[in-house]
Order: sequence, then structure tokens, then C-alpha cells
Amino acid sequence: MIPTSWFLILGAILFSLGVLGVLTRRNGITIFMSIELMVNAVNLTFIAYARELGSLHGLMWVFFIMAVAAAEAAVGLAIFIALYRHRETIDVDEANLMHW
Amino acid sequence: MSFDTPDILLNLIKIGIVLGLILNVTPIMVWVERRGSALIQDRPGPNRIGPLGLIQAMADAAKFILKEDLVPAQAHKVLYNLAPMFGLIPAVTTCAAIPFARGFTIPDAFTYNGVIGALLVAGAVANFLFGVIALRVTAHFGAKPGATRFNQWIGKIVGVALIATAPVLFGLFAWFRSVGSVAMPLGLGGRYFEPIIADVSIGILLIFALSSLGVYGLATAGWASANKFSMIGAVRASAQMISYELALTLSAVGVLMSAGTLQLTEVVYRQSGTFVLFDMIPLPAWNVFPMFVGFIVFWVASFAETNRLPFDFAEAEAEIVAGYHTEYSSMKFALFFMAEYMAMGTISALMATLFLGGWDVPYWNEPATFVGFLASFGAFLAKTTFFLMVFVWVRWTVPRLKYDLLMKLGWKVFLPLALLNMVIVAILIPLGWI
Amino acid sequence: MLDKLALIPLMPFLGFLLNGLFGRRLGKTFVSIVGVGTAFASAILGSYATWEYVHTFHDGERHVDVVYQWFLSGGVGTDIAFQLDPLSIVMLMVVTWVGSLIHLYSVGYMHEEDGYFRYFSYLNLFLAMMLILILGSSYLFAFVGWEGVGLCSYLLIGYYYQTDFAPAAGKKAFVVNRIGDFGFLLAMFLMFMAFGSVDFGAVEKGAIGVGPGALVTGICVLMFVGACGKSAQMPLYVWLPDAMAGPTPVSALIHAATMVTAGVYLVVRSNVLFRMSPTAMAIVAFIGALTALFAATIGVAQNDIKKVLAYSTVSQLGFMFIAAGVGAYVAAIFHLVTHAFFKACLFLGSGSVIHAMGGEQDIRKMGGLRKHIPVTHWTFAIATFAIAGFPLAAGFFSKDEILASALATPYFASLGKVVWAMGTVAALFTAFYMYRLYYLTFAGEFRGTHEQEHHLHESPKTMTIPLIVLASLSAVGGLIGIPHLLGHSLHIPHVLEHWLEPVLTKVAGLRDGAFAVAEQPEIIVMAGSTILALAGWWFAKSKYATRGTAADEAFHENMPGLASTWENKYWVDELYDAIVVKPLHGFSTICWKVFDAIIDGLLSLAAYFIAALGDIIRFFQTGNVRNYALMLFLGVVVFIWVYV
Amino acid sequence: MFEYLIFFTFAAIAVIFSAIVVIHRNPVVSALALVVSFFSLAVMYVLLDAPFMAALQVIVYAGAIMVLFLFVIMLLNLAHTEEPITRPIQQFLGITAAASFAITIIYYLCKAAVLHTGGPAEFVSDARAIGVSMFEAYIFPFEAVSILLLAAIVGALILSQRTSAITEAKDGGAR
Repeated sequence: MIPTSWFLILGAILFSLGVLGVLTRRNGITIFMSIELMVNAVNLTFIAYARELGSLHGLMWVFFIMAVAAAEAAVGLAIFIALYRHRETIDVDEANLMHW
Repeated sequence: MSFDTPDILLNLIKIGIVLGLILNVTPIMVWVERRGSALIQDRPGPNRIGPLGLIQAMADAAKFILKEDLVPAQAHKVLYNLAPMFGLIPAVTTCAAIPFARGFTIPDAFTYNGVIGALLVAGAVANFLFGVIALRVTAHFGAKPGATRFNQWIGKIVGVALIATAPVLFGLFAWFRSVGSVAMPLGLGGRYFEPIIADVSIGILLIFALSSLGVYGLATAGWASANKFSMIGAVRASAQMISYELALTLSAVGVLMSAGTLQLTEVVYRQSGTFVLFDMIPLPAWNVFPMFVGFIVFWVASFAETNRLPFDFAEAEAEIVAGYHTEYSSMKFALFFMAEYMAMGTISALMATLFLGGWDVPYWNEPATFVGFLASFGAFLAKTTFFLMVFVWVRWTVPRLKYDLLMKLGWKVFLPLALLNMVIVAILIPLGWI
Repeated sequence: MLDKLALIPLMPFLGFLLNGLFGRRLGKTFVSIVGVGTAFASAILGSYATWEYVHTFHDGERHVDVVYQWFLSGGVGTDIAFQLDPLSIVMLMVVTWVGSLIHLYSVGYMHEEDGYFRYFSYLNLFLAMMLILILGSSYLFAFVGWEGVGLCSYLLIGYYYQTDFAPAAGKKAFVVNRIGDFGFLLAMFLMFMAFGSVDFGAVEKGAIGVGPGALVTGICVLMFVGACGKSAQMPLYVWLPDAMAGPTPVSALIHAATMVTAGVYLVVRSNVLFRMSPTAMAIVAFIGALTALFAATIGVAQNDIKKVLAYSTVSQLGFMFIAAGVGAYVAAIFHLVTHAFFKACLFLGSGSVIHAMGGEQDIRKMGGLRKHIPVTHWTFAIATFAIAGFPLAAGFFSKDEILASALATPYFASLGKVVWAMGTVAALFTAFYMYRLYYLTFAGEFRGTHEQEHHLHESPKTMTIPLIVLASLSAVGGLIGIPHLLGHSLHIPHVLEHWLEPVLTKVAGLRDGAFAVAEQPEIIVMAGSTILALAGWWFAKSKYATRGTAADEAFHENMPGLASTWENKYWVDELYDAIVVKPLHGFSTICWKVFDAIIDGLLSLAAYFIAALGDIIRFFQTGNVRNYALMLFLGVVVFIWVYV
Repeated sequence: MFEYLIFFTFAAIAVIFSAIVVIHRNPVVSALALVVSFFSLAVMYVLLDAPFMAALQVIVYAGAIMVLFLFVIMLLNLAHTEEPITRPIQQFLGITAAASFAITIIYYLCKAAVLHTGGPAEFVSDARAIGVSMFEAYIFPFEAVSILLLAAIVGALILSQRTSAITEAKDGGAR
């Protein structure tokens, strides 16, 4: 039986990598993938805790997170497609019209 | 997770059987495909290498191996090289979760009986006769113009080999008869042999999960080739496969609902036996009868999943040269080729398992013995072969669709039909019909 | 069936859903089948339930079928429950069967309309709501139906929403009804407060426990306000004539036969409460008499065929309230039933006339239709005789019973005589304007355009069959309530009185819900009614049978003041406009202008402050997503260090 | 022992490929690396006695979501987009924030001894248990998610329409 903490630390590392991606990359799709990475790190944590506590609630959360991630991927990618059609780029620094 | 030696041995045997089957699908199907298309198009087909062109596949393989391996200059080298392997992984791994025969308890000892004896003798006689026929045929065709030395040699070798096995078999028969019984070696006696590599509790999900990875091979190949046709093929393939995967999975849900489990061994066990229609007609309790709609959807979607005609948009040669593998040559191309046929084999086996009762021999309660194992194995192979034959038949009969029609069909026809199937099953289960 | 009473309103509700959701796509045949089919299904189910009820309960007990508990809060609550008792059954039969006939009629009448599915889905919804209203076992659940029929009435009045007047009329109906509903709501609050329940049975028990007094009087008066709104009594009657903007079958079903009688039903349903409060009864009777007389006089001077019938309806509803007010509840229900028959028949007949005339509603442009549309003519004639109180027709018995009861009421003798006098005069006017309508429409020469005359034709079978059925019911419907005077000698019992007896609970210390009228006043009234009916007939015939509209013109010349007063409906609409609508409008304008300025000013100030703050903070909004993400994560790190 | 071997192998794979996702300039490679990373996470789930979730992970993430990503990357042909470094402060702060986040969270994970609660309890996570839980305790979120997915479908359709109302207005309906 592998200790739960190791999974948590793995999750933390992956999450931090995701953070790194979100904060340093400019390619919208890559940022999006980093977000997915973070989501998965959280999923891992949920499942690790689910086993630790012997309850299914963590699993249910993961299930719903997956569904939400699927919805998010569909809409997010559609947004990027629309963005690309309008501006010929998906560099998020270029999409900065929404400010004062 | 503890193994002892017999366990490992048994698993190795299973893996050997399954791998042997799945790897042999490609050469056999290549021959079937070529001869079959020839049959359908009323032409001879490959008939030079080996009798009836039977070892044409080996010649093909030799050709693939010997061809030059080209890599386009603009290609993404790493992914270009990895892509064919991606394609192969799901094709090889999925079959691990498919039960291929009735399980049986390995007896402590083999005991001689008349059936085994008769089989051995008959095998000896048949081998001898076939050997003689092979030699005669080789001699006959070798005299004609156009026969290659290679072909003559092959024919002779096969003939001699067949004749040579005849006395061996006969000797085996004589020895076995005199000994009477042989103890099972390596402590295998008394073990239960479940003919499935990984009898996991999420069997069907595992299969869907692994087969859903198949698209990466295509997509990566298409993109890494740095070729527009390849790229279009890859884009098409990815859209097509995620569309049809939905219908495929949903149409299988009915099966799982009636079985109440995801484990494929259970799914098959539930289909053995019969149910009686209208109190008159006993039918095998196969899922195909109550879930005919789902079966049809699954069948059609399997064509899309394996990129076979009429859904082979990823490689539609009339439109985009050869699609995702336009730039591939030599053994890498052969890997795609193999992956396609292996995927066909796997999905045929899966279809047989889910809808046609897997290894179930209709109207016969297979005993948990070696005989039952063999018979059920035969049934399983027969069903899988049937589906494989239909793959070939359809390929040479039905023309390719238009791409928008493909999508429309997948989303607007097969997806609703798969849902309908679920509804039907959901109604039938509480009625006690399944 | 008795435990599945919910099915009766559910059938038309199903029709509403089917027609409303899929009707447009599935075409008129589908809509007709579903619309009419569900109505008839509900009628058949209702009849079956009645049959079972009769065989299960021999003494007219109240049968309650609880579907589920609606709500319960602080010991106060109510159920979703349906009830059957003799009163409900009478209403059920009238509503479902007359309703079904009108559904059938609508197939022919509305066939050329675009919003056919819309019409039928509303009509089905109306039927469902009406059934909830009459089958509901508590005031609150009945109120659901009460509001539901109000909604359907609104929708159907405004059916021709492309026109100007129809939506306005619908709105008017809705708003006026709201005033009444407000009274009803207050009555229910009082019930909740005093008795802790709004179940019919519980309220009755509670009221008996409390005894007569201001509370019961208050409840009754408030409930009567509600009834006034729904049943178009003074002063809330103004919506009903305008409601004629809706399709004619709607006028027949909602604004004549069923919905408008809901107020009468409510009063009769609460008869125990009313009997405890003679004050409330006097109010009911007097308002009823006033309305009857008032509307009847207006009806004399109207020229729109449907307007005449509308005022006639108001007037007849007044008669019902007279009956309810003087304590003759059986007479009220009796008149309700007969009125449903002949008024539905009249409205449907007028619809048939309008259909034949190609949309023309002005009786001055009709005339001589007798030979063109014979079926319509005959059914219309029978219904006219019935409403005018011609001897032995349906209206004769019921109206006669009402007037006799008014004369003999044991509650308030002197007021009773006044009411009787007003009712008698109203009956005379009724006979007159009905025959005027009849003769102007069917007798004499055709006064319309040549084109219209060419177009005249009898209506299709789907329209004439309901007419014939309803006309026959108008002719013989009175037989369910043969007066004792005749009944004794002929040995025919008063069926309805016997049937409704269990509803009129006997309570110690209170007068019974039914009282016998002595022979002498009954003879007087009966003879008087006959004479009045004949007089009205004769007078109308002499004026209108041959000479067309000449009499009206003469009337205008001779008595211009009275004529224009009647024609303009006593200027009630103008009056309301002046004393209610205008001041309210002015007050609202003042509120709007003054308070708006203050409140807006305060808000603007706050907004200005926020804007100023925002000007400072907005520098954080760089528009760059990564900046936001960076701030977020730095925040998270700080948060963890600070709080964990 | 065998388990540990698997864990460390796949943990290393997950971390390495996640790093590739974040660092690599080519989105296609990033996406494929993410697939590998997800796959190794699925292995983690198996190690955590949740094979069902592992299968779901592969089907949903690897089989559907990442295919969508790849599809979009290919569709928009984004493989060769240049990404010169601008905003050095943002870049620096980003790396700092990520690093400090990682240090923080790992520090607290190591520090907080919440994990030694005396051995894991009984943990059943087969399809039946999950299904019962989902359709009993979690039925409302389940339905809510179905509505969410519907909304996502509609949203995605409208956003990716070529002739949306927005573009039509922009083109003055001259299409």
C-alpha cells in the first residue's frame, strides 16, 4: 500500500507545473492544457483522499470534475477557434481589449 | 498480486494464444482481402506465391522489410517515428480483456481415449495426403511457364514437411495409447484455466479506454508527416473517431445493463443458455436478439472506428492520396497496415463477445473440460471470422460516403439509435425479458 | 375511479400539453382529435365517477380523494385533494358535457383560424382549471382553478391579439378579476386565521363552532367580492361585455355557461357561512337584483348580438345571486344549470349567425335569417323561449323559483319584496330584449349587403349538433326542478332539490338551506312570470317582427335621454375611468416623478462614488489574462501562508 | 515492492511529461505529452484502487478531450506559432509564483500530518458502488451536470459557427 501522501505530493507537483504553464505561457491552447493538468492534479488528490477516508465522495467529485472539464474543453476550444478567426492568433497577450 | 510459477506459465500460455491469434490476423486477412476482392471483382487475385497465393502475405512482409525507409525532411522526426507504434498499442492491448473460450479445470493427467486416438490418426493420414497433394500440385504448376523457382521451392518444402509430420503424429498416437495416461507437468494439474488475459472488473471500459487511444496514432502520423493530405486525413480521422466512439460505447451500454457488470467473462456467461421465444422457439440467449438495434449500431460504428470502407476517410485514396500514411513507407507503413487489421480482429472479437454470445456454442451447455474449451474456442473463432469476412465483403461492396453524410449519420442517426437501444433494454429488463 | 378523481382534470390538461407543445406541427386534425377527445374523455370519466359515487354513497356524503399534501407550515396547510358531493357533481356534469359540446362546436367555428392549436390548448387548459375549481376540496385548491380559469379567460379573450380591442378587453377582464380575487384571498386569509384550514368541511365546522358574528360576515362579504369579480356583478361587471372580443365559443363556454357561474358556485358551496350572516345574504341578494335589473335595461339598447347576450348573462347571473342571497340555494344552482343550457345555446347560435354573416355582429344589419339558417333559427328560438321564461321551458321553472323564493324569503321579508319587484321588472326586460334580439335577427327582411346575403349558409354538422343538443336541453332542462305546486299534483318530485339536500347542511340554530314557498306567492309569481314573458314577447313582436329597426329609431327620437343612457351603458365605463383610473394614473405619475427623482438621485450619488472608486482601482484591470492569473496565484500563496 | 516500482515509474513519467507540456514550444507535442501524463495518472488511479476512475480518465481525457485539443491545434495549424518572450517581469513573477506555490504546498503537505490517520478504511469503488452513489446521493448534481453539458454543446456550437450573428453584423450581411 503506497502512502497517500506520496500521491498528494505528486498531485502538488503536477498542479504547480500547471500553474507555471498558466503564468508563463502565452499560447492560449497551452495555457488551456496547463489548466487541464491542474484539474487532473486535483483529481488525483481527490481520489487519494477518497481511498484514505474510505468514502466515495471524492470519486464523485472527480466524476463531476471530468464532466465539467469536458464542457469546459468544448466551450474553451470553441472560444479559441472564434478568437483565431477574428484575430489570426491565439496569443492571450494579444486578446487584451477588455480593459479600461 | 502474487504469482507462482504455474500462474505465470498459464498467463504466458494465454498471452501466447492471444498474441498468436491477433498477430496472425494480419497475414490471413491480407490474403482473404486480396482473394476476396478478386472473387467479388471476378478476377483471379494473387495466385503466384504458394498454392492459391497462400503465402502472398509473407512475400508482402518481406517486401515491406526490404523497402527503403523514407522520412520527409519537414517531418517532426520523433513523432513521425513514434506514430505507427501509437497506432499499434490499442490494437494489441485491447484483446487482453476479451474471453476467448470456456474456462476449464486442467486435469491432473491426460488420459488416452478413442477420440484423441482417432484425431491423431486422422491427422496423420490427412497430413500425409495433403503433403502428397502439395507435391503433385507443385510439380504440375512448376512445369508451366511463368512459375518461379521460389514458388516451386515453397511448394516442395511444404509438401515434404506435411509428409514428414504424418509419422510423427502416428508415433505420438502409438505412444500415448501404450502409456495410457500422462501426468500434467509443471504443477498445472487442477488449476482452473480462464481463457482471458486480464479478467478485470472494468473489462469493457478498459477496452473502450484503450481503443479510444487509437486515434492518436493516426493524428500524430498525419500531423508529423508535414503533408497536407496527411494532415487532412488526421483531422478527419480524429473527428470521425470521437464521433463514432460515442455511438459505439452507447450501443454497448445495453449489453452491460442486462449483464449488470462490466466484466466481459460475466457478459458472456449471461449469454450462454437459451431463452424461449413465444413459448415455442428456443433461441440462444445472445444479446443480438433483444438488442438488435444496438448490435446494428455497434456494427456500423465499428467500421468507422477501424477506418474501413465505407468510412475510411482518414485514407480516402481518391481524395487525399493515402491520408495519414501518405508519407510512410517500409515497415512503418506495414505497422499501420497491421494495426488496421488487428483493430478489425479485436473489434470483431468484441462484437462476437458482446452480441453473439462470445464463445457460446448455441444449444449446447459446454462442459468445463478441455473438450468444452476447444469447442467454445472454435465457436469464438467462427464468430470472429464471420465478422472479419463481413468487413472484407463490405469493403468491396459499399462505396465511400461523403464526409458530411458520415458526420450526419453518426450524430443524427446512430447516436439516437444507440439511445433508443438503451431505452428498449431499460424497458425489457424490468419486464424480465432479458 | 373514485380514488382517481385527478384523472378528470388531467385529461384536458394532457390535451393542453399535447396541443400546446406539438399542435402547431401536427396539424388541425390532430389538434381537433386531441382537443375534443380529451374533453369528452373527461366528461365520460366524470360521468363514470358520478355513477360510482351514486352507487357508493347513498346519502350524498362528501367524498374526498387526497392526492398528496400540498403544504403544511406551522400547523396550517392544505392538501391537493379532489372531492365529489352532489353540488360538485351537478357542476361537473354541466361543465364537462356542455364544455365538450362547445369543444365540438369550436372545431367547426374556428376551423379557418391560424392559431387553431393555440385556441384548443387554451380551451383544454380552461376545462382542466374549471374542473379543479369545482372538484377541489378546499378553498385554496379551488382558488388555483379560480385563478387558472381567469388566466384562460384572459388568454382567450385576447385570442385575436392582432386587434387593438381584444388584448385590451383581456387585460380589463384580468385586472377587474384581480380586484375580486383580492377579496377572495382576504377571505381565505381570514379562514386560515380563524379556523386554521381552508378545507370546505373544516371551514364549515369551524364556522359553526364560532357562530354568527362579524367574522363570518366578513368572510362572506369578502368572498362575495371575489364572486362579484368572477361572476360579473355590480360593480365589477364591466369586464364581461368587453370579454365578447374573444371567439364566440369562448363566450359560450367561459363567459356564459361555466366560469362566470363560479361565483354562484362559491356562494352555494359556502351556504352554511352565508346562512349565519343575514347581512351578507342581504348584500348578495340586493347586489344580484340590482345587477339583474341594471344589465337587463342596458341589454335593451344594445345592437351587437354578442353584447346583448353578454348583458343578458350579467343579468341572469344577477338572478342567480338573488336566489343565493335569499337563501334559495337550490334555485340558484337550478338557474345556473338551465342558464348554462340556454345561454350556451344562444351564444353558439349567435356564433352560427356570425359565421353565416361572415363576421358581422350588428343585429341592425341582419334580419330575415330564418329561412337561410333554419337549424340555427329553431335552436335559437327555443333558447329564447327558455330564457324569457316562457311557460314550461327551462328558464320558466328556474326563474320562477327564484322570484317565488325572493318573495317568500324568511331572512328579510321587506327587502325580499323589493328584490322580488326588481327581479320581476328585470324579467320583463329580459323577455323584451331577448325577443327583440330574436326578431331583429331572424324575422323581417334582410338588411345587410347583397354580398352577405349571397354568402348566407347553414353551419357544418360539428356546429349544429351541439346546438340541437343544447336546444333540447333548454327545452326540457327545467324538468329537473318542477315546482312543488305542480309537482304535488303531478307526483313529480323536485329532483334537484332532493339531490342537493345533503349539501345544505342542517345546523342547529340556523335556518335550513332550503325553504318551502307557500302556494299563494308561488301562484302569484308563476302567473306574473307567464304574463310578463308573454307581454315582453308581444311588445317585442309588435315592435320588431316586421318593421326592422324602426322601433329603435322611434325610441331614440321619443326618449333620447333614456335611450342614450342605456345605449351607453349608464356611462359606467366612463365613470370608472373618471373616478378610479384617472386619479390612480395621476397619483402614479406623481409617485413616479417625485419619488423617482429622490431615489434615483440617491442611487446616482452612490453610483458616482463607486465610479470614482472604480477609476482608481481600474488600473489593475490590464486586460491581460496572465496578469490576472498571476495576481490570483500570488494571492493564493499569501493566503496559504497566512491562514494555514 | 512491485507497486512502488510502478508508482515511481509512472510518477516520474507524469512529472516529466507534464513538464514537457508546460515547456515545449510546439502545442502538438504538448498535447501528446499531456496524453501520456494523463495515462500515467490513470495508472495512479489503479494504484489507488479506483480502476473505474482510471478507465474514465483514459476515456474522457485521453480519448475525448485531448483529441479535441489535437483536433483544434491541427485545424488552426498552430504548431509553428512563435512565442518570443515579452513582459519579462510577468515571466519572472510567474515563475516565482509557481515555484513559491509548489514550495508552499509541498512544505505544508509534509508538515501537516493529516495523512497518518491509522491506515486506510475499507474502500470499494467498483462500478456498482459508484453508480448507486451517483444515482442516489448525487442525483441532483448529476442532472445539473447534464444541463451544463447541454449548455456547453449549445455554447460551443454558437461560438464556432462560421456565420454567427456577430460576424454577419460585422460584414453588413454581405456574405
